Amino acid sequence: MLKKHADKKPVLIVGAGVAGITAALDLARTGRKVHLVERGPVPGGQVSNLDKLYPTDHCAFCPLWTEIQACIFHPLINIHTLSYIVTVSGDDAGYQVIIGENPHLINESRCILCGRCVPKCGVDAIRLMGEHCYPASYYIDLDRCTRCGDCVDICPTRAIDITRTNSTKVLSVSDIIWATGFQDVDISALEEYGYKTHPDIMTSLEFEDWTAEAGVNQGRIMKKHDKLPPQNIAFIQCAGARDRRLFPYCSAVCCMHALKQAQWVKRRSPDIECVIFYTDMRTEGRHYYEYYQREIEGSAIRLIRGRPGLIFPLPHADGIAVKYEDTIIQRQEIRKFDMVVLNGALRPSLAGDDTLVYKPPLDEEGLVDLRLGATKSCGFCREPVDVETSVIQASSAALLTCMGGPDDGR
Amino acid sequence: MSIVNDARAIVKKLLEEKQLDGVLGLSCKHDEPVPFVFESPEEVDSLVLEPKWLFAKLAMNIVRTSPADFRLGIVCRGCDERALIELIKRNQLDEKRIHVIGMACSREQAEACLCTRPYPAIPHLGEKVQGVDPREEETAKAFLEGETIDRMQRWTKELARCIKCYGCRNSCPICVCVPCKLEDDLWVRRGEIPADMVSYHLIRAFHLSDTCVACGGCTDACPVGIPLMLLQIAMRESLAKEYEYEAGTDPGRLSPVLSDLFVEPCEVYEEPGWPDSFKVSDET
Amino acid sequence: MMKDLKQDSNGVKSEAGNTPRVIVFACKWCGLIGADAAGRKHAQLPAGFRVIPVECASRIEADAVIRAFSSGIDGVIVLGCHLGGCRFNAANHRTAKKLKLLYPLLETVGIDSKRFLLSFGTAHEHHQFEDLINRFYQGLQRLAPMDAWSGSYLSEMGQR
Amino acid sequence: MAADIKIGCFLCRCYGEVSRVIDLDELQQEIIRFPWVAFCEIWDSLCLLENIDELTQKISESGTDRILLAACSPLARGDVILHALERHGINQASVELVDIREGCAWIHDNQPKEAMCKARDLINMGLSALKQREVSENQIIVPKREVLIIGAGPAGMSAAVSLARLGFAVHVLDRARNPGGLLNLLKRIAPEDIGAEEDLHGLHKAFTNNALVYYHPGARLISSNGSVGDFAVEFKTGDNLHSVRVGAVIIASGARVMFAKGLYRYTELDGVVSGIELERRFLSGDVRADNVVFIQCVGVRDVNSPYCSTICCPVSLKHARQLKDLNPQAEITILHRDIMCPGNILEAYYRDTMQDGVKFVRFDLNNPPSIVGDERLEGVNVFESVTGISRTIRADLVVLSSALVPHDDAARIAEIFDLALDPLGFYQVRTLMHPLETTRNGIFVCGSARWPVLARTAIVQGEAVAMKAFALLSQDSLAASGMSQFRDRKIAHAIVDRDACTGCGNCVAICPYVACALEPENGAFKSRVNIMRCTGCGSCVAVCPNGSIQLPEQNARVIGAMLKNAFS
Repeated sequence: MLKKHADKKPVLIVGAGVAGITAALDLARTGRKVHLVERGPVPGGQVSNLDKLYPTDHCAFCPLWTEIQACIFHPLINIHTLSYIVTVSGDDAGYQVIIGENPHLINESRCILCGRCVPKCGVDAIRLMGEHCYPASYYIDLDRCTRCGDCVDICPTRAIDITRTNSTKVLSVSDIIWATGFQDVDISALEEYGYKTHPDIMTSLEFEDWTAEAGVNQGRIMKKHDKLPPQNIAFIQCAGARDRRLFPYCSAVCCMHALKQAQWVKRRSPDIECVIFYTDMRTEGRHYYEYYQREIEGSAIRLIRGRPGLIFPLPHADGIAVKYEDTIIQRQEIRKFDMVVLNGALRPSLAGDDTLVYKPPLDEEGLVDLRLGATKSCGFCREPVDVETSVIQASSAALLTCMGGPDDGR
Repeated sequence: MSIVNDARAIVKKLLEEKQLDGVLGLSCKHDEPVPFVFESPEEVDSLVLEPKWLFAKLAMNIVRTSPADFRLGIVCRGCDERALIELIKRNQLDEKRIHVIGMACSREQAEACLCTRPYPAIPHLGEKVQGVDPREEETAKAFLEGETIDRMQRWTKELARCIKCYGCRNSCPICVCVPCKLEDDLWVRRGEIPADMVSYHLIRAFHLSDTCVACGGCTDACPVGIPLMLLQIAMRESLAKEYEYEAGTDPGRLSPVLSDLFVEPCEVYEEPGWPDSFKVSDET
Repeated sequence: MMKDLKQDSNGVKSEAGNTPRVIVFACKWCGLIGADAAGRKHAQLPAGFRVIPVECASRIEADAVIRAFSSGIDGVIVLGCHLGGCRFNAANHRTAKKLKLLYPLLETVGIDSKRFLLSFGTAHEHHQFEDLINRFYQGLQRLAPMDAWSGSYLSEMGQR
Repeated sequence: MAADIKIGCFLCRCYGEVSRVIDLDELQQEIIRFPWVAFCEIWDSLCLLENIDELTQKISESGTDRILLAACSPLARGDVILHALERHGINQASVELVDIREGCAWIHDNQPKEAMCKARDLINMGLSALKQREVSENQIIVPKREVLIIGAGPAGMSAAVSLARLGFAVHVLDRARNPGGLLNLLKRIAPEDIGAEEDLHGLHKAFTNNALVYYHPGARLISSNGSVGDFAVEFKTGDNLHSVRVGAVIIASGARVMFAKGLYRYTELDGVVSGIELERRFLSGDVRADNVVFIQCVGVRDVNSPYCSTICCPVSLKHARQLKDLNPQAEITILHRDIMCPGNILEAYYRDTMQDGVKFVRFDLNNPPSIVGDERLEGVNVFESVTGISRTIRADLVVLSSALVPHDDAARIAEIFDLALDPLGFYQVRTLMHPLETTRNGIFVCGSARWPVLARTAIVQGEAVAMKAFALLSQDSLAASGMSQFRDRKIAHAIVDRDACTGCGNCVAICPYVACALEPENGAFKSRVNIMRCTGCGSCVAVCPNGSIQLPEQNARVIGAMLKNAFS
């Protein structure tokens, strides 16, 4: 006979990215109650910030938003956005979790997107939750908002309430699944990459935003400092990753990510030269090598093996110099690039983020430590993985939750 | 007249050896050729081959109404054979119960029909002659060449003469649907001559886009002489160009527009990458 | 009552001049979302188009497109998802191939192929949708209104 | 039928967002005159919480059977209204949402006349669509609480154990005689570097001891039919035929090791062995080698088979370490094109192996290494793409890393279950959010049958598919209306008018879900739709020559009526 799950305690899932959403839906469909805690204003995580996806090359948001919608409308899932974990107490029998919730000054269930509040705000703290996000609603950036109250009366549905303050909830859950994913890293600590010394040296996620079809430039490729189309772009792989000083691990997604970005650059403006400096082209996933081959042959993307030794801006904003050794002709080369995309360093959100009040046990690489039996984790916070794998891990984590953890020595 | 004798000999043989229970062909008893099912060798002497006559639909009905073990032979031309194959592909006719006695058309006939393939797969009768390219023929040029606006005027002029007799549909060897969309007020407004001729003719033409065998039946049947078969030519050409597909030539191959691009790739998307943003047709 | 409705709208149209009349068949999962995003951005578009949402672009039969033309619509657009990104096991591949066959037919009878646009794009790019509509309208402006077809047609009848 | 239908209309001012462009009162006056309109109201908003209750109350009182909402687009607030109404028991099929905000007011707000005209037309279209709309009848089945798993490798075993522990009876078909799959050939597994049997011990025990796991060794699949929730599958073990009814099918049939015949003089020189052969030697314990050269990417990542088999790099690392353990003085070189060790664990594995003194030499696809030696192996000649020099490495053992290729069974199984294979021969799956679900509902694929994976990943994937199957089958009932692959409710499923159907088979050919099938009916053929398979895309509608197949909610008359009213 089947085990019944409705009577069990709810499950807490931390992080509403692809992994969190999948785990939540899987559990809810078995009749389990789920609390989905998300730090951002809206579910979706990093994938909803991406423009396009490899290896399918279609937009990242389409497949995602129906899942988010399913989460939102599912009676057993309640989503706590702008929330964070304060404390966790208890043991395998069950946890007492206190979560803090930053206020949504605009009640998104009442916001009709009329946008009348936006011009009222002197410090432009009010904006849409994202270029493309679901549910669509305006929200007030708490860091900027001065609580002046000019926007309150203009709102026709009385959705704005600036008197709201932080609140805490106590959840009693049977299990916790960590799906907090990754975040971008400031690698200016590694001087040779010259990050932050020039506006056109950016990380791959910044580049993704900058060139997104739905983003500020509507998919046009241009330099940040003078808004002109670049002659050439350098993609530096493993910048900060596979590097003992920062992250010893390989981020697993950057090779394909760089290929994707390079080929979209090529597709939008074919005369821009794209060079990828790589150590190993790790295109090992499902159909990744075919993608790699197609893009390399299809659109003349140049691959150079080797990690540049030095990247520095040239005087009077005259581009960026990249110093590298061309191993084929065994000579130190210096080449001028208009844009440099640093690809690689991705940090598990839990690590090194001091704003977090509570963290699960982490190992020295900042990943959730699986050796503590009770903790279940999936996605990038468990090990660096791509979207497909983190979704798979999410389902398996959900399963372990249903079974009450593995008991057969695994 | 040697072809006719050959034909009679072949049919006689088939009937005598009881390989077939009947052979469908033209019989000219009282100097008026009519379709006839020859069941005994004696009758065969009245078999004639001219004029061109489309037997496909008739054969279908005969096979349907006859007992299950009745095997029918058909003395027919290339177009008719292709029509039979299309009917078989669309489950209207049982392959095993028919036998085609193929006959290649004469050059004159081919020119009269603007036929690109005036011969069956295996011509038992007559000599294979080269097909004609409709775009070379003066009569067709006026309808197919020239500026869009000219063609528009030309076709409006032609189609305006339509009296909506449904002859083109009824004579078409492929049109078997009952009920037919052309009789549905939703698609072709009733009683409105001529306003709805656009939808009448274009819907009819498009329904046959990937099954038309260019037999010219519609053209022959039209009482006011609209060259309806010319509507199909461009579509047949594009099918041939992109998928090397011609209706009725390969019983094993389904129409390529029913399969996805992995199975039957099509030329437009062979440009590097998928069409990655909305495109306006004149720029693609 | 339908009558004065009609008169009224005709009045409106006569004042508005002959803006081309366009039908947009939009797939709910991509084309429609693009339209929605354009709306959210308050993009200003020509008012002459009507969107008919469908489950998937593959549901559009060519007959519907032809029917639209025959009732005097000036242009028809069919919007589907990316050919990599259809939610229905690449059902839109079939649309692409099937409706592509319509171009030669329309060209043959002298309906300019600029009047019919088959297009596959991603959902959220509102500017792509604006771009599409505007360029399509530019294309149509250069052509005579579709009534010309049935118009000259009727005159033919007159002469007969 | 259109006559007796009563439609209730609600127009939304959206607090002026709509009404500042469109004169809703005038519209109301026009709409209310239609005989089929029961009432027409103008509200300030429809989507707010308090509105919903009022709305549902109003609807239930008025007794109208169709509702037209003229409001904003579905993505903005429309879906909220629709779902709220659904929760109050108002079927979405009887509600039409007309988008007059994003779709009209907001994109034409500088041309009010046209906007007005457009809004009127849009509402007319909505009304006419509602009049023509039909509702497709539903089918509800109780899913079978059993699961069929094909293959008993690590993936299949973990899936089986997990499902059994959740209370499902599991039938496991295996082409082999005993469970374990390819792991039975291994001495150690990467990257844990522990013995295979030791690692799988627990899994093995659980698998063999669980009473709910029915293991069928040496089974051969015969046929399958049915659809999600109720598959009838026949298979043979030996000569006796079994048939089971299961709710879901999990394919874990694995892959097979490539036989590198003719590459690098394999099978000519006995010094040249394949990775799997080396494993055999490890098991038998006769490995003696001082200079070993591994060659990666054998037979893969080239024009013929353009894919990366994923596992070969870690496996070769594992072999190198095993050899080092046996003989620390051994000179080991790995010739590779890229070392595929993503993530933290494998990267660490790679780093450690490098520190153990294993040398890594990078070669190029265009000039691959070549074996030196005539009748006995002497060495390997390699062009180092990094330094650009060509040299010969002494070797008394050359190991060609064994790639995994799709198993020969894959095509057969795919045919039996109407699944699609990708060009390489692996099973096609749906992308991004559903990477383990095949193109058909209720059939899942995991492990190396999907794509080559290491044991630990295979086990995780097994658990994941178990979860998917559990989530599917733990529901009390499955409704055809819920059988959409990406949301909880599909708009419709196709139905065939069997009198009109000519049996031409277009729908069968085009259906992306193998939902249509022809069946003989007094001499002719008629099409029938399996509505549990149908997802309502409507491809069949578009190709049906006489419209005898339709989506009731969006049938040809709906489209026609909308076209007719598009421009009043």
